Amino acid sequence: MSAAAPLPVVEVRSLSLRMSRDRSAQEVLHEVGLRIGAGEIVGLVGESGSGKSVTALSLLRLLPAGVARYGEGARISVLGRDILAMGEAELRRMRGADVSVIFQEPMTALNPVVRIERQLCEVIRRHRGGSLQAARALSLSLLADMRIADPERAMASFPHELSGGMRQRVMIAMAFSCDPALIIADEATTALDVTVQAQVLELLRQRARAKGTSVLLITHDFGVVNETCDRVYVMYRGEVVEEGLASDIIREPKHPYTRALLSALPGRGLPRARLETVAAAMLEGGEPVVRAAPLPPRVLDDTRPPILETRGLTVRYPKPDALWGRATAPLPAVDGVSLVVRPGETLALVGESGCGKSSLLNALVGLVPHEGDVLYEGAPLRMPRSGVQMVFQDPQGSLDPRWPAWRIVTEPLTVAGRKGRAERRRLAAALFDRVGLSQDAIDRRPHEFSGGQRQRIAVARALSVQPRLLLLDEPTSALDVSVQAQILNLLMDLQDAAGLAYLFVSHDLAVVRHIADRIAIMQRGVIVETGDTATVLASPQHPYTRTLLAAVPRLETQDSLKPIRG
Amino acid sequence: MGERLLRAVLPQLGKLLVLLFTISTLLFFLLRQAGDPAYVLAGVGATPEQLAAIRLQYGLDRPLFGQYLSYLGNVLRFDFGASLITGDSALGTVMQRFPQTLQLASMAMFLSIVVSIPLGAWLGARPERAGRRLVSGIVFVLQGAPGFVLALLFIQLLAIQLMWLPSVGYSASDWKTWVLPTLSLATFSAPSLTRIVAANVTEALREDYIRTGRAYGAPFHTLLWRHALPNALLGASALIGVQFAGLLSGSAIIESIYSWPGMGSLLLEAVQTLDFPVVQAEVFVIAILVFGVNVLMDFTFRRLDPRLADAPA
Amino acid sequence: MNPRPRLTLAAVTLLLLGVTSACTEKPPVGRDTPIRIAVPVIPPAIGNPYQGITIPSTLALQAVFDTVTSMDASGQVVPALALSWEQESPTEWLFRLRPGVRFSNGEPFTAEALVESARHMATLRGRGETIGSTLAQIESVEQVDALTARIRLSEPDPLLPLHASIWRIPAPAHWRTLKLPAGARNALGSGPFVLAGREEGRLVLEANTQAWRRPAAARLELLMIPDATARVQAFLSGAVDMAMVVSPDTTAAVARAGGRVVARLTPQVDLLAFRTERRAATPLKDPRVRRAMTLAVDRALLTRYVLGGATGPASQLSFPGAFGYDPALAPLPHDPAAARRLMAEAGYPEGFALTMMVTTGEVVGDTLYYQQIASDLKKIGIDVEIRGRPPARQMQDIFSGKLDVDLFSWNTRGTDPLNDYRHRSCLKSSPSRQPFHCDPVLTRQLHAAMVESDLGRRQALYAAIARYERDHPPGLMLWQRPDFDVVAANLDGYAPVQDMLHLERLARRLP
Amino acid sequence: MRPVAQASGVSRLWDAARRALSVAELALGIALFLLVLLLALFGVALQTHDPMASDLMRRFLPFGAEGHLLGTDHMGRDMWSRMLAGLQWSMACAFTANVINLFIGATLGLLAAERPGWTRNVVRQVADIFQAFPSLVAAIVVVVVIGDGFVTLVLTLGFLSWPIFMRVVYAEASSLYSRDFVKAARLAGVSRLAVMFGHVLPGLRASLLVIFALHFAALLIAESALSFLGIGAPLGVPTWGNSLAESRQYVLVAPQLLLVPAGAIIFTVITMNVLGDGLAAYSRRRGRGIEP
Repeated sequence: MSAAAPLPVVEVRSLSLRMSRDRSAQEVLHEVGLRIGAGEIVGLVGESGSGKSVTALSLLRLLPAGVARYGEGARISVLGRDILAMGEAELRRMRGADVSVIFQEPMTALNPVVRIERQLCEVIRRHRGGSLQAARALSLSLLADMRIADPERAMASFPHELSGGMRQRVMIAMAFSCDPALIIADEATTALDVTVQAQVLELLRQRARAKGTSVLLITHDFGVVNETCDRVYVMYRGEVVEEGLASDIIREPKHPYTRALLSALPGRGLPRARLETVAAAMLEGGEPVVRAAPLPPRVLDDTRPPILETRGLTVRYPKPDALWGRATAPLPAVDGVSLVVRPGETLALVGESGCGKSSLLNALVGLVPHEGDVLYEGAPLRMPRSGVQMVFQDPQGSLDPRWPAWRIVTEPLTVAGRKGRAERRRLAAALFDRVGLSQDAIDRRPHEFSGGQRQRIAVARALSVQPRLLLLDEPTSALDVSVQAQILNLLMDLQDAAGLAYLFVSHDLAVVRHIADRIAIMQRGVIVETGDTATVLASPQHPYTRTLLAAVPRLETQDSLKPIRG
Repeated sequence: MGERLLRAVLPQLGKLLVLLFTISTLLFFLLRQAGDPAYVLAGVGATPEQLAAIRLQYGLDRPLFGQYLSYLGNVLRFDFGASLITGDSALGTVMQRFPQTLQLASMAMFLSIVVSIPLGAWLGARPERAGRRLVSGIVFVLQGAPGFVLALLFIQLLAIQLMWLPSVGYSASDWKTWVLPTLSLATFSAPSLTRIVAANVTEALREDYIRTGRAYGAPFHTLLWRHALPNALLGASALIGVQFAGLLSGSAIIESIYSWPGMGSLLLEAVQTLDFPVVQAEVFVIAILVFGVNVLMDFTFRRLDPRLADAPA
Repeated sequence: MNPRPRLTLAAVTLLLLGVTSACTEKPPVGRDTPIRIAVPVIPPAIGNPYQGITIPSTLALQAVFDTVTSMDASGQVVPALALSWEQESPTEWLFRLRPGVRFSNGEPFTAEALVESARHMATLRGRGETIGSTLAQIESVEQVDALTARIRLSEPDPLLPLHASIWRIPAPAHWRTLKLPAGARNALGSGPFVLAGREEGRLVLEANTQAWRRPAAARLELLMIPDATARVQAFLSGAVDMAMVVSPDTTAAVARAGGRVVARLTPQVDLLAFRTERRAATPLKDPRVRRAMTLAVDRALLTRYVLGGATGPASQLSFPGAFGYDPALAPLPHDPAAARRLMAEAGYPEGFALTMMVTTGEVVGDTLYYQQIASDLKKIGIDVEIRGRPPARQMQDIFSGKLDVDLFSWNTRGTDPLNDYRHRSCLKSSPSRQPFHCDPVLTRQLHAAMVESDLGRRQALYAAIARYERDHPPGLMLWQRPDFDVVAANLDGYAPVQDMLHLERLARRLP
Repeated sequence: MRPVAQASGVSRLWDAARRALSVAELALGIALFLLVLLLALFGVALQTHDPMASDLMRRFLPFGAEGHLLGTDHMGRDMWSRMLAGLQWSMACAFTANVINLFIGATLGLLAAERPGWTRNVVRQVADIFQAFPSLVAAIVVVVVIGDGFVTLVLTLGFLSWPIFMRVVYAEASSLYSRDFVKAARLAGVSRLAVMFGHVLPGLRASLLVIFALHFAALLIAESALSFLGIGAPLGVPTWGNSLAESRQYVLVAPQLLLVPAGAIIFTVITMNVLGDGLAAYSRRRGRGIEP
């Protein structure tokens, strides 16, 4: 090997992989090629099921042995060694020492019943040997490097006693503990709040740059790629469809899939413009490509009486007391929130996890007790009420898996009175038509639909009783980008057609920016800032809003979110 | 520490009190429904005068509710009266049998645990391998075979055909008399415990932290014994309390098969001879024992499982 | 593969091997080796001579205590603690006692012991105990001199010497110090053995060398093994030298192990009693039906095949050796045709349904003959549903009138059949004691017999009752119950007399 | 609007059956269970002798002797016929008791899941108590006090061991009640009862079937154990527990007598266990299909 052409850390050639489940084998990777140079941060982008995690796990042969079968010509070389030809013991020496992994969910990736100290020291002593004291000292310094405030306490803790961000820092410390040549970060920040994600990514990048460690960053988020990676590979259905410098690809995507994926991202173009759905078409045969047409001006009348209004809404959860029953928690989950939603408009409620937005929503619909008033069309709101319907985050959980779709979408109709089966099926077909699903599908059960289709069914159900207000609880967070685009398009179309009002709860500023007329930022149970979406995002007043905006990974320098940061 | 113990014990204690009250009330009326203890005391040749005398002596002539109240009062003082058959203190009679049952149940529990955990871990680690499938099949069949049927087959084979072990009887000093009863009683719990440990281990080996361990080069036995097994056992721990109750059930029948002088055979005798005070005392002791074991288990596993340590009971 | 589970498996295997190899050795037999007897039950109140009637539950009592009188093999009364007796008046008897007898604690045996015993039997507690209620006719005992006692009765009892054969006498001074009932564990008597030790399920008896019935063995050990098969197994494995009450079917297996199964006729007759007082309409009120049922059951077959031919169908509710037994009386034959005729005559050509209540587990194999009887009765159209019930419960239900069945298991026990009549007939009924069979003719006859104090005339009256009862059966008379004991070939002195086993004669023959 | 095609009920049932049989464990379980069920329902036709008819001259015949497939017992009764008769009794007893268990357990479990708070706490405490107390011990006391017989036995077993159903129903129903589709239905105004019967109960079907099968095995054991102790089935009823207890007295004479009822119990219990495990495996696979 010569100094001029340093050996790549990872070299993957024509990697094909079949995985078997329940006696049927399926090709999950097809002729994948991948190369990571020393010190390079490489992104691997794709939607769920694209094969990016499988590719990464193959680098250490971490896939279950009986299940995965590699193709004939496949070659995986890490640090010049042939992974596919290695013995188990040799592989073990490599894992964690030369290559280490950071997984998505730090809660489950750490053993819940073992203290952090033992988990860290175990890894260190396995690969570096040495005394327990030495391992402890190294662990402490690693944790300190990860900017954990009290490393001693963190060491003595069990995983559940740490916050999500702290746990991921522990994972990063563990990943760096044996000075590996490569770190695989498998959706390492996806489960974290946007502000925490920014900190953790920053830590990872700085440390990798300082140590000259290569990083393979697996993500579905182009923003993350843009801010962190040197080069990027785009995967689609088990194949690498495009690769190149991150900035090039984001600026000028060549492959139609990449292009579609990028243009399906909300928050890039004009608010409320139709999002491109080529990727959707490729994935599940949704609507054909429609180029963005100039939008009709949106007319909203601020003087109309609000359809929904809350005054001083407060939610307190009783806290179970160890010995003597129940007491009330000192801090309310929702603290005196006053909101107004007017007919036909979209109010977005934005905040990070635990800020109280779910509690607020539950209080609105009467699922948790609350103080203060909730008024619907000027009168106290009492659910159930056909004018107000709700769409949930996870279409998986919100549809009864045992019911055929026609029964699901017409369920709210049965409340008013008995309707014949034929009548209900006819109505179901009409609703399917309205949300862009094939009428032939009304007999299928939820599991026979894709995620996006399921969310359409959920919307159809909400529409069945002709509501005036939809409460949307993170309706697109569980969906892939391309599917999200479809649902956002659908929601906007419905709003335009029927004048629906939306209360749109989300943590995603890009989505909110795209769809919302007005925005309310929530932090620790309180609305800290509210106003017209464009105005708030352009010139945020509250420091928290600014932090939030700054933390969002940006796609391009001319992004409208950019000035806030400067 | 003290508060933790209190936290574990207090709710259970309340439950126990409710249980004891309910049981004593139910038993009192149920047993009175079953018969008049005076006849038991008097025996076959009793004259009416004799019966009257006995009723007077034992306070059986008073109104039922009055008897119930004084019975409750006595129960509060742990006084269950004298056995109708032997005249000994009922509680004393039960406590005399208590050590043998505790010995049998503990030995069986111990044997179950000692066999089930390693066997379960071994089976659960690679359930798909042929040898382990065979062993799993045997465990499955054993689980289906009722303990008392196995006990009879053990006696037939090991005691009668092979004459290796004594078939019945109990001697505190002769451990040979312990073998078959312990083995038989262990069959009540060991197969299901093994299967649960195996299933939990298989499950635990699919967890993310095992993948983490593999990704950091941990060898399989470390993953199995140090990471998967502790988590698997925490899942199986809840079962151990239930198993103990099951063992006490089982000991009633096993003790009667092996003439083991424990609480189980005492209960059968006492019930059949309508020895009410003994039945009442015994049911009380069993209730307290079961709850004691449950509290102990609860407390132990609360300490072992960090996620539960701070949670309210 | 990790070595640890393999190690565990190996350890378990080794343990099992160790267990089995350790179990094969047997201790050598010497003169002091106790004679070990497997018994179904060791009653807790082992020291209370006033509890329990039949062996094997009284085995320990028979070892520790002496009775006032005793019986020989033919059922004749012979001296024991009392050497002779005479009837002074219908309600007064004079007993002359054996001199030189001492209790095992050194107390001399005098008339005082009888006085104390009678005093105890007259107490509230004593009346509730089995002996106290059987000897209820004894009102008091007066000490005439050290070795002469006068017994006063509340009603005439010409058979008092016979009845006194179950009267066991504890050491009076020691008895007074005991606090009953718990103290009953420590009573002591003048018998051939003393209680030496006890643990759960095991009782050790040591020879009382001062006893007038000098024991041949140095030690006896009673092992409680409730299950009959287990008792035989204990014998087969060499754990015991004798096993009381086993199944006769085990004869061959026992013989192979060098033992014998001996039939011992007990002083009781098994009876499936008719509850004729249950309701007005019961077909059992008709003596023809009752006779038909007796004719329908093939008792000879049962005794031959199930009871090893040790006994035969009973002709009366009494047995050879009992007072008033009529050897001339023949049992009703097995004659299903005659039974069917009688049924038709009585108006039940199609039969009827009955409920039978039995207590099981008291006698080995009892479930078999109850089922066989039900099956025989079915052949003449009588559908019998068998239900089980614990003995204590059954007794109580019978007497309180709560028993809702037509026939139930019962045995008539003792050497004087009148004692049994008292319990079941309306001879002496009371609100707390419901008769279950109340035949006016029988009642008249019983009454006449009860007040007759002349032995010969009384015996004739008993025989007349037996004849009447054969043709107007109060139940399905089955047979005098045999029990079967396993005795090792090298054991001498096993010679039971009715309910008495002379334990002092048991001896091991050494090679 | 054009007519919408719909799948017929029969073909759906057929599909379900085909899917069920594709799980090997379940196929085996169903096959064994059908065998046992057929033997229980139509075993009378296979009886070669009257199971109650005794013949004291032909006691303890070995297997196959004189036309007695499994020999004769201590009363000369045909063991094969008695085994079939016992199957009927055991199945009837376990089934009835299980239905009572299911009914009580499911009702209380649903109640507890539907009404968190006071009702739930009381129900769970009661279930705790019932489950913690050794059920056989309780059954012994109750059966002896009330008296033996089919009805007593069934009621005792039925009322003592429902907590297992309650726990499963409670756990699963609670999780169903927390699911968004129940929330959605409630928010749409669907009544509590309609939610219970429309969403929750159908969701419990699979688990209830599994528990029903597994608990059936437990009840078979309990029934035979009580009969074995002499406090279950009345004397003379040819249940396996009774047969075992009677055979035990003759184990030195005819050890094969023990094998027939023992084998029958073990086989039936294992059948129900295989069926239960198969159902569980099937519903796990179905669950994966529905919720990937």
